[in-house]
Amino acid sequence: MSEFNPTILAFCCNWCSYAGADLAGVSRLQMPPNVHVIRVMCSAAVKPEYVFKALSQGIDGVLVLGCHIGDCHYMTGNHRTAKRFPLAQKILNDVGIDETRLKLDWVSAAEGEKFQQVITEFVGVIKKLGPNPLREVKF
Amino acid sequence: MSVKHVLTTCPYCGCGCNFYLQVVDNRLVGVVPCKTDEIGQGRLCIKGYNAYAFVQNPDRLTHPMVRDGHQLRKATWDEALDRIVSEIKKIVSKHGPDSVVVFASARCTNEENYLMQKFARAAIGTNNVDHCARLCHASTVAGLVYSFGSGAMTNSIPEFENADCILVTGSNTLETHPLIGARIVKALYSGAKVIVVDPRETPLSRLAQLSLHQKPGTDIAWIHGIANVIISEDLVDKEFVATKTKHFEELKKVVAEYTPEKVEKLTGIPKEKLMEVARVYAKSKKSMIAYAMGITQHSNGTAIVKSLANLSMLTGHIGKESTGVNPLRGQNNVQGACDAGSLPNFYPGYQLVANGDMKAKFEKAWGQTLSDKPGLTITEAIEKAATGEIKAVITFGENMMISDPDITHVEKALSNLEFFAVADIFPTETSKFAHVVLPAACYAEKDGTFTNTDRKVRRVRKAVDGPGEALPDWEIVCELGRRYGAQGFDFNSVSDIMDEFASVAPAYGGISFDRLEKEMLTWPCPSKDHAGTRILHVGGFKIGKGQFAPVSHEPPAEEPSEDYPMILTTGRNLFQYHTGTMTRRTPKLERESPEPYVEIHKADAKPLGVEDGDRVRISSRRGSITLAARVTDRITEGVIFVPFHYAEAAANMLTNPVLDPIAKIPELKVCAARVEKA
Amino acid sequence: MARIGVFICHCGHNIASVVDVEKVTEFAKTLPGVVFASHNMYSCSEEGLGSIRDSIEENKLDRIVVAACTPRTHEPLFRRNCERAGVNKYLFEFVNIREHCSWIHAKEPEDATRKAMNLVAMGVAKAALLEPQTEGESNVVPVALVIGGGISGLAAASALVSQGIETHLVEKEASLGGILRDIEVIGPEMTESKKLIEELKRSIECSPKAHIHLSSRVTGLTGFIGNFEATISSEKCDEKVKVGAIIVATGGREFIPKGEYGYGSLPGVITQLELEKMLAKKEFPEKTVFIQCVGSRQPGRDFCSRMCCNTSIKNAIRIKEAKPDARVSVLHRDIMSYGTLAERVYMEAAEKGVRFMRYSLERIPMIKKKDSGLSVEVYDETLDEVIQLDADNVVLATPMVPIDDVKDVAMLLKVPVDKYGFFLEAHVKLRPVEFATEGVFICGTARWPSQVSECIAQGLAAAAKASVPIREGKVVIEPITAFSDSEKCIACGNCVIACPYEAIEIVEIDSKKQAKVNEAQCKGCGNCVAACHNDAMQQKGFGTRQLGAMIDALIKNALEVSE
Amino acid sequence: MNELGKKLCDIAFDKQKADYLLAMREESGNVAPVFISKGEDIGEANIDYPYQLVTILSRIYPWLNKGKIAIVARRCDEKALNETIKRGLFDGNRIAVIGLACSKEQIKKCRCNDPVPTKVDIGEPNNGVNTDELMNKLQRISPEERMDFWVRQFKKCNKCFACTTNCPVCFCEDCVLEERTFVAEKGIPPGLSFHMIRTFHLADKCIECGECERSCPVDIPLLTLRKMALKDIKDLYNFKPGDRETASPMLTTLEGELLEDDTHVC
Repeated sequence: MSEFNPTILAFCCNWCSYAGADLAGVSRLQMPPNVHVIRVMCSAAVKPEYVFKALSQGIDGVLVLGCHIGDCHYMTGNHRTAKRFPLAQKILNDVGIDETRLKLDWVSAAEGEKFQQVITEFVGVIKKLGPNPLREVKF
Repeated sequence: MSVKHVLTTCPYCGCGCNFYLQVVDNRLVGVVPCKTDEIGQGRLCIKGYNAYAFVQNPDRLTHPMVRDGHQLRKATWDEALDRIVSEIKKIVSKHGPDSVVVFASARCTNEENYLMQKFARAAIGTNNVDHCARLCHASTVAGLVYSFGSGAMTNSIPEFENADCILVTGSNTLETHPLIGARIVKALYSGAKVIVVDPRETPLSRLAQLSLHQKPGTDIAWIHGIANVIISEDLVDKEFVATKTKHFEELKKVVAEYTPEKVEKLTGIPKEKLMEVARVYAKSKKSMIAYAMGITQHSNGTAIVKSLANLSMLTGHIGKESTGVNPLRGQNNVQGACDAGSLPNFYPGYQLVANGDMKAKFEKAWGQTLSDKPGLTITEAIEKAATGEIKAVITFGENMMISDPDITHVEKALSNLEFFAVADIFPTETSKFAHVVLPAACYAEKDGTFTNTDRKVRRVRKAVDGPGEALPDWEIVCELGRRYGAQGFDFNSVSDIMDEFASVAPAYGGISFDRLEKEMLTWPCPSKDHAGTRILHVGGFKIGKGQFAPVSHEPPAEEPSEDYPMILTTGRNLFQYHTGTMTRRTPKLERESPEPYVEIHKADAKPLGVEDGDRVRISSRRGSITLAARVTDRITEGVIFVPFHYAEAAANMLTNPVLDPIAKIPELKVCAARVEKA
Repeated sequence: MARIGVFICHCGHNIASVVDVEKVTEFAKTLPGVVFASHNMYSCSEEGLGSIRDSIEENKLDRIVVAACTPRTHEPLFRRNCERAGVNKYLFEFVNIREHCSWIHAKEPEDATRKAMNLVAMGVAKAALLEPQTEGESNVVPVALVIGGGISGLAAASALVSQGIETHLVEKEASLGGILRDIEVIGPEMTESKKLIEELKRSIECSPKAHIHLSSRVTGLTGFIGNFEATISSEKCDEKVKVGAIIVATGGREFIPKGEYGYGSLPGVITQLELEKMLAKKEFPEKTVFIQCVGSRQPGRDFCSRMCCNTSIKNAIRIKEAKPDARVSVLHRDIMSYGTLAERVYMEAAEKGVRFMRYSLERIPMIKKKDSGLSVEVYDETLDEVIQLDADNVVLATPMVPIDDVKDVAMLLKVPVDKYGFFLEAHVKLRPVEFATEGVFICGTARWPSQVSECIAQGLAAAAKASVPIREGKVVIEPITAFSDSEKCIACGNCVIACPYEAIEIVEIDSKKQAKVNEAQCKGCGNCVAACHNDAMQQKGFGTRQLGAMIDALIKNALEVSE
Repeated sequence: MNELGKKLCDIAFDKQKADYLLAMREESGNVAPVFISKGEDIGEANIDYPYQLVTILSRIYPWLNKGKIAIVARRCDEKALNETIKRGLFDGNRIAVIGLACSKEQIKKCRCNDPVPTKVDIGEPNNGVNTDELMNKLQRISPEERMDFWVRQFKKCNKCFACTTNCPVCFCEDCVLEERTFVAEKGIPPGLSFHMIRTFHLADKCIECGECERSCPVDIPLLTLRKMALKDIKDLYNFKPGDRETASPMLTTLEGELLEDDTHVC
């Protein structure tokens, strides 16, 4: 088995973080190729159910990226995001899944570099954690 | 405004859990498990929780129908019943009573089954009465009656919890008997050793300490293999064998051939694992055996059952708490239907038709001359209908067009009948062929008793009125009996029927509705002051000595060939029940398992280019069906599994109607098949 | 079963030099539902679009997946192309393998190819579940509302009424003009502001289409694009008006540098606006020191206010022109005199003898009171020495900041503000002067500190955009709105609470209580979807099954294959 | 009618002026839930078995257009009523509570720290217990061990949905856990997502009645899992479900939410 190559899912909001990811692309900022972006209109449209589903089926890490607090294009959307995901993390921890496999962060449309940094760091964290143990668990 | 909570018994599997039906003004609104029930303990499975949902479905049959030419049309009860009576009379007068068959039902109550067989025997005058036990545990009745003298579960459900070792084979217990499965799991998690022998990985086998996968159709081989190890390693309970059994030497001679090495070759079970299982089973203080259709539905099902009984007698694991041989009965009242005499060779209480004394007893009780000729089984009757020897069939709540092997043949048989009447709660694939269709009340709409798999007689109580003109089956049979001109069909309540049943069946002798209102009774309960019997064969067998059966392994009737290289096995899943008449009309259940599928091993799927979810065609020598593939590694290579619930891809289009020579049970668990990408 | 066509774009070398597009194409052919896959040099070229249309026709495709660049720029183009080929444009799914793949994994072609395959599989999985959508339509009340009668609002209102659009102009003060009333001339052109304002005012006042509400505020707002109802309150009465579009021109205010550089305690330390008032009265100080970036470009308020440099330069020149011997110094941290004209004026000021000195935030100028006037001690970074300056007036050039009640206005209009309190437009490049909330537009210093000329331009831009729905008489509702599955919904009300736009209400339909989304009011944020516990709430184009299928596709292709 | 029955009827019909009473009684050798109208005989009332009467009521209530219902309620049931009334599932004016103080034995079984109803009508108030041994143990061990523990427990699950069906604060008809989108496994057991999603959904409304655990046929310690999530939400937002005043549903409102900046990444 070669080096562990994590499979990571990211939810990006249309207005800020997806645009930030585009900017990172336009700026040719290099980052590890493990993250697969799903575009949603707002980070508060990301059901925690998706995270639980993805992690329990073996995805190694999930990123939820939204606009900075105060910058949400839907006024208060990301406030709910910020309320939900810390709890989701704790629940992961309760059942023994390393909570750092789920990360919430804010990336604005102008922050291509931040996007690069978030991705690079998160991939690093997941690589260090190793494969999601639930990949091996057969229910 | 009326709100009721009506205590009743679940209409699905043989566990017999009790729950309350919530009723608001004749409308069923929910199910509440009974917290004081010994079986369910306030718990149910998903089918139980949803057992209210189908009852008031608009598809229910609400009025009798009779056939005019090609059309079924609405009729009055008088017209429908008179038509049945006149047609049957006409056929009996022309071809004799043995040209008519009554199919009773494991879904109906004890009282109804008692009346159905009485109608066949005392009114029509034939022993041609049988029911779907033929397709599930006929081999159990035959086999265990031979070995122990009684064909039922030897021990009770709660005892699973306290066993040290449980050997489960041919039973997907967590799915098909969820509340028994739960007890086994409980034992497992408190340290008991659970052994599962099954060609498939099941939810239980994945938890079990020991999980063995045999090639389908090789059961006697591995069971004898265990017996071989027990004898060769001197793990036999010698005192028990010496004092309580006979034919040990014959058995010893036969099983000597089944060395672990040979068994490995025959079954695919590694010899080390087999030896470990033998040791664990024999050495544990309290070892139970539980089995179901994976054992019985074979052309040598009776012999396999006997071989399992051998194991319990070899080790003395019988007649004590948390031991024994425990056939898990699949239907709510399959035990009771057998008890009540809906079998062609037995009067109520397993009293042989062929025995003159018994015949005399029932002639006296019913005031009628009876036939001494054992009747036809379902499987034989279908065969004879196809050849024209059987002219008329009355069937209560059976859906042979899904449940019986080789449906194409069943269709031919039913089309061939001169007269065919069906009583059911929903229109079925079978009722399409009927000349008269009668609307029956379902479990929630009538009173009575079910006898669950561990012989507990459990009350069924009326919660709501039946739809339209639907009537309970017992009222229908009483009406048929009276119109037929027979005596002894003037019952006003089910309690009276139970009293008559109890008076003729010794095991039920002490059971009455009054007592059931206050206490839980397990047959045998021979008298009013008898508390019932939870464990059979305590202190020895009533027939004197238990009999070892020196049976031999025979390959299944159909083995894989070049054209049909796979072994097809069939069964149930958790969410659907049998032919789906009820469950497929229950949204929550249908949603969990909405479509037919075939489980196929990854390694078998790959060369066929079949991926998970692809449509495949499965063919056997009898027919073919098209359905979705579930590619898995949870089944033995070379074996495929199809649940038989789905009319749109009925597994029984494929299955082999070859019968066990004794029990006449068909080999639903093994046939040769071919898979292709559709 | 869907008939999906997949088109992989080379984007010249942009994608194909990294991602093995042929391999991705071959892989796409194996995906469930895909009946056709190909790759193009430039999918967005007329040739590329034509070949997609041909393939749709030849293969009877009913779902189109293009793997190319970002949907944020090119999705409309490909959607229109689908429509031209007779496929509902919402049966199109865009996969981003350029910005999100080839460009950022340029050195890992193999991994990038694998990722592109995963992304295509995810897109195909979603596409298979896409449903055709029809764009909704709703009528528009042909009336506009402009909130704020400053220069931006005046420009907007004037433009609207000149188009014959009935317009309500609401100003909280008793007269129009806003901050410009206190400013005599506007740099760098040295326009007379009074003339400018009067012209605009007249054009509005003369129009029968204009309704001017002075000393009034908008205190209530309901509805959605095309059908807003605003409550305009003055001391006398509350008036309800129905409008189709709203322009927010609430402006900003000058930051008051309380306690900084002795402001408030040292006489002679004044703000720029106070200087403007002095100059208007022809009071020209002998010795003036401007300090730039007071209260801006520093922690907590780290933005550049953009107009302060030009204003100081303008006023410095005015002083110099009135009193050529006056001493004028501008202490700055960078001069922002952007554009050709302003930079020329900056040079002119220097030529006229205005001294420009650079100070640093680490060593800010010190102001002391002298017997007469003030003394400013400044460390000049360029000269690396401390310089003493005398001053009659020290002018603090402070930034434009949001008005005090901006959050109330934001709540009322249901529009976002940024962390400084300026309103946030939908997208700086793609949707300038628009809010994410359709039918509401933004201009002037409420959006960001701006020059007067910029305010006017934005006012005109906002008016132009606001006039589009009003002129068309109806608006298209993009079908990314939410809807509730009435079978599943149990009317728990989670979605009602989650909706930032009050677009959802609990109603009784066929005697079943359930949530109902007002499509015209829904902005498609999906917040209700995440709040719904039983999956009853769905968003068009972002259905939970569609997103779930994407996750499943990733699991299948990335995890199971690698096993 | 036994003494207890008389007392219940007195409280329900005389004191609380209710039109109906939901309680439990002995019947056919079992203890059953019973719903009677004013004037009907309750029979042999029995409160020894913790039937989840709020759930039972929730199925009857939609068919009952008017009238006040008195319900025998433990502290947890009372809290369940608050949570459901808050969400508009019951009209609070039509529900009257007959407070039942739990026995020591029941308190121990539920590891309940809040066992005394606002007003005790039946039973003697007892102190709650503050510890859930299993929860303490699970918090001490490593995440890997914790996952092993739960995986072994969840492997038993045979998807009877008892935990949702019997839960008083789980009121959706169609449950998200029935969706293949979120619980991908066909057949049983469902994977971890089933239990995590349910834990998340309940975190801001679970009132620790323990009915999920009691009615789980395979004895998964669900109450402990519930308690862990309740501790999480308490730690994060200082929120505890069960009263009628606080915002509902906590995770969807912006209540208790003081975000001004970006520090809340996680």
